[in-house]
Amino acid sequence: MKFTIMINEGPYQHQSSDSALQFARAVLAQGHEIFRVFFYHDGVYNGTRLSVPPADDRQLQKEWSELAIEHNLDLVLCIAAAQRRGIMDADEAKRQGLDADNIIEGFRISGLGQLIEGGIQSDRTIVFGD
Amino acid sequence: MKFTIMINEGPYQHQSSDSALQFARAVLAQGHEIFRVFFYHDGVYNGTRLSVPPADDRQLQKEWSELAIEHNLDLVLCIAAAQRRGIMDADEAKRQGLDADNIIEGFRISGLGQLIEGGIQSDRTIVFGD
Amino acid sequence: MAMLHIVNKSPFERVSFRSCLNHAKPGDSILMIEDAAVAAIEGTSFTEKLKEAMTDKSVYVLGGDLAARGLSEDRMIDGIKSVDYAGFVDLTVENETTQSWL
Amino acid sequence: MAMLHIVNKSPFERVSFRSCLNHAKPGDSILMIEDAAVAAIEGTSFTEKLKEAMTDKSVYVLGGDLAARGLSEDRMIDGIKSVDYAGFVDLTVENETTQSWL
Amino acid sequence: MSTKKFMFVNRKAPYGTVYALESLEVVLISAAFEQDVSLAFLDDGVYQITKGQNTEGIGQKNFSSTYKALGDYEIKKLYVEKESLEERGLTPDDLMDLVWEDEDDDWAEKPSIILVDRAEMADVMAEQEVTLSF
Amino acid sequence: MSTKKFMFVNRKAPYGTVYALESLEVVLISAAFEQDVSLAFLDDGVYQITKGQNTEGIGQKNFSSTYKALGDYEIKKLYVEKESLEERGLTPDDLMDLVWEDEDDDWAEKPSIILVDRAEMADVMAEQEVTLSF
Repeated sequence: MKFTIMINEGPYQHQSSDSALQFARAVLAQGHEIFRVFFYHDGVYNGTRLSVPPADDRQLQKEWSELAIEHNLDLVLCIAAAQRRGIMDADEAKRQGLDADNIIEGFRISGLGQLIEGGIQSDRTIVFGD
Repeated sequence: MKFTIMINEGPYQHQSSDSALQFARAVLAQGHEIFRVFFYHDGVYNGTRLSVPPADDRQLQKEWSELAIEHNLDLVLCIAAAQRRGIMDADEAKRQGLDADNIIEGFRISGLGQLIEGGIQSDRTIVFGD
Repeated sequence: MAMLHIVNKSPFERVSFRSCLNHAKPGDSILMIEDAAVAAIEGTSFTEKLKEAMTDKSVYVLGGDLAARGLSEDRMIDGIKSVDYAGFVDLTVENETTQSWL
Repeated sequence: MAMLHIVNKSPFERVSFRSCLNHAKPGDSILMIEDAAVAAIEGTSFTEKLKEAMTDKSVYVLGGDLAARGLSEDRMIDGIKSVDYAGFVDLTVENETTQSWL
Repeated sequence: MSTKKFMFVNRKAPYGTVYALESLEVVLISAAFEQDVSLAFLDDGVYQITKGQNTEGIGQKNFSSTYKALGDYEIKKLYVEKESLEERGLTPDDLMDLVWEDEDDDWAEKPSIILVDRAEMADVMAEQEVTLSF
Repeated sequence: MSTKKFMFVNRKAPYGTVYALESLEVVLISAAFEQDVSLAFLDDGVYQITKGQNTEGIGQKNFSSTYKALGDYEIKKLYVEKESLEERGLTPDDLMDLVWEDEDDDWAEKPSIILVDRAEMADVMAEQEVTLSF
């Protein structure tokens, strides 16, 4: 079966990113397909590469990044939500005249249409949030 | 009177940063003093300079920054919370071996002791959160 | 010592407002901000609980938050006072301490 | 079409769980994850409401979330089934649709 | 592309959190995909469509007029729960006048708000294929 | 530095949100300032100090043992509300055994948890000078 997953909250503050990550791993472990993971609202904070949590804690942003690379997942950060919250890739930072970007490998920034398309193309759409 | 303000949530997702900003302006307008504004939990996201909201929306991070510069306010981002969430100043980014930083002018990163000190030194400590 | 209780969540959505009312003392003040402002109007399922609290506590609402949610001040429960941010600051000065019910 | 309702908030803190129960249909399934796991045990002020729902709906709890909050499975209300993340995925497959009550 | 029944569930008040605004942004985008779109307003979500919203005092953009544009995008099924209004001391008169124009009926303006009771809302929810909540 | 009465109010369950963990981090730091520190556990906050927490299934760090260290930092007033426990089907036996050592009484271990009813909790809250909530 084909899944799309939506995540509405950032890492740490709410459990939704943890839950979604565990859910995504279980989906893959059972041989299903993940069509897309769409990060909306504060969910876009999952895509920063500047996070350095304490050594004994999990690093959610990196875990998502590694999962994406390993399984060739499509992790999409909503562009409007990302712009409001200061999550930028190199192109977007340049276009906005900013002096830095902070996206982590394995994520891409795109529009809300990607969420709707995920809902259309997938057999199941599961939402994680606050 | 001397105030310390604590903010527990990031900009946009919750109203707490908006409310705290309006409250801080009113405190200053009435001739009181703001000893410190302490940003904790997701509140540290208020300190990014990479935010580019739509032109007709407010830019909370910049409004805090400008208020701090104009009134010489002490805006402190909790270091532990900032590290988890990827908010970095140049020194901290260098120390962590990161290739970018994203703090906006007018904020500084420091420890939780700054919050307790604020509570001790101020006549009133007001908390804004979810 | 009188305390200003700051509530920011709708009583229809979260338990924090009820918890505040269950712990505030006679003579305390309660300020409704953000989503809590919706509790200020007459005829809700929370009105009775709030009126009960008003017998020995003062209740305020941040007018800007009420208006943002499309609720006009003439619908407020009798006795609730609408304040602006300057009034909010005054309340924190008049009361010795504050507690935010997050 | 059977629906899987996913609830992630404590019924003692927010109204979302009650709202879910008020809208779920007979034959639907309800999965408690994150803070909602605390509703799974016997003897709470929410137990009766949940048991009522269980007369025509299936109720599940994510075992890891229950354990994290210090609650053991032998305290669960009779008839609630504990699942792991693989079981969570199965539930989303077995039910045609899902709704998250955020 | 195939057509699916999409429902956007709105249970939170506007301005206190961003969900109402960013949910509306998704709804607008969904129009371009020509899906069968419904919106549900229940619990505190009913405050999203009250009339007379005035955000001058809180420094946020008033986006309530955007709901009025939904009809132009062929989004014309806005289910509002009666019980949620009643608990909050509201009546349908407190809601904005949201309409769409029926091209098959000489562009007559028709109401987009469909008042339903809790059981009817449950029925509508049960019919959906993709349910997005915020 | 002067001494003030600080209260940390805990009303949220652990793990579902970060507030419990980050609140505990502030409490530990506050010890260094030699203030008069109290903690309040009410509503879902009582889940923060249940015994037997096991986070293996959720991938988060189990930080509940940190509460046991509070006594060593002279933080020994943990007020827990009876009504909050009862509504949740819990009893004091479900809570961790949190103690401090009284140096004036030959380092005898004494309980840090002070069980109070709602009215007593209100009294304790009313006495505070700085109340931090998360």
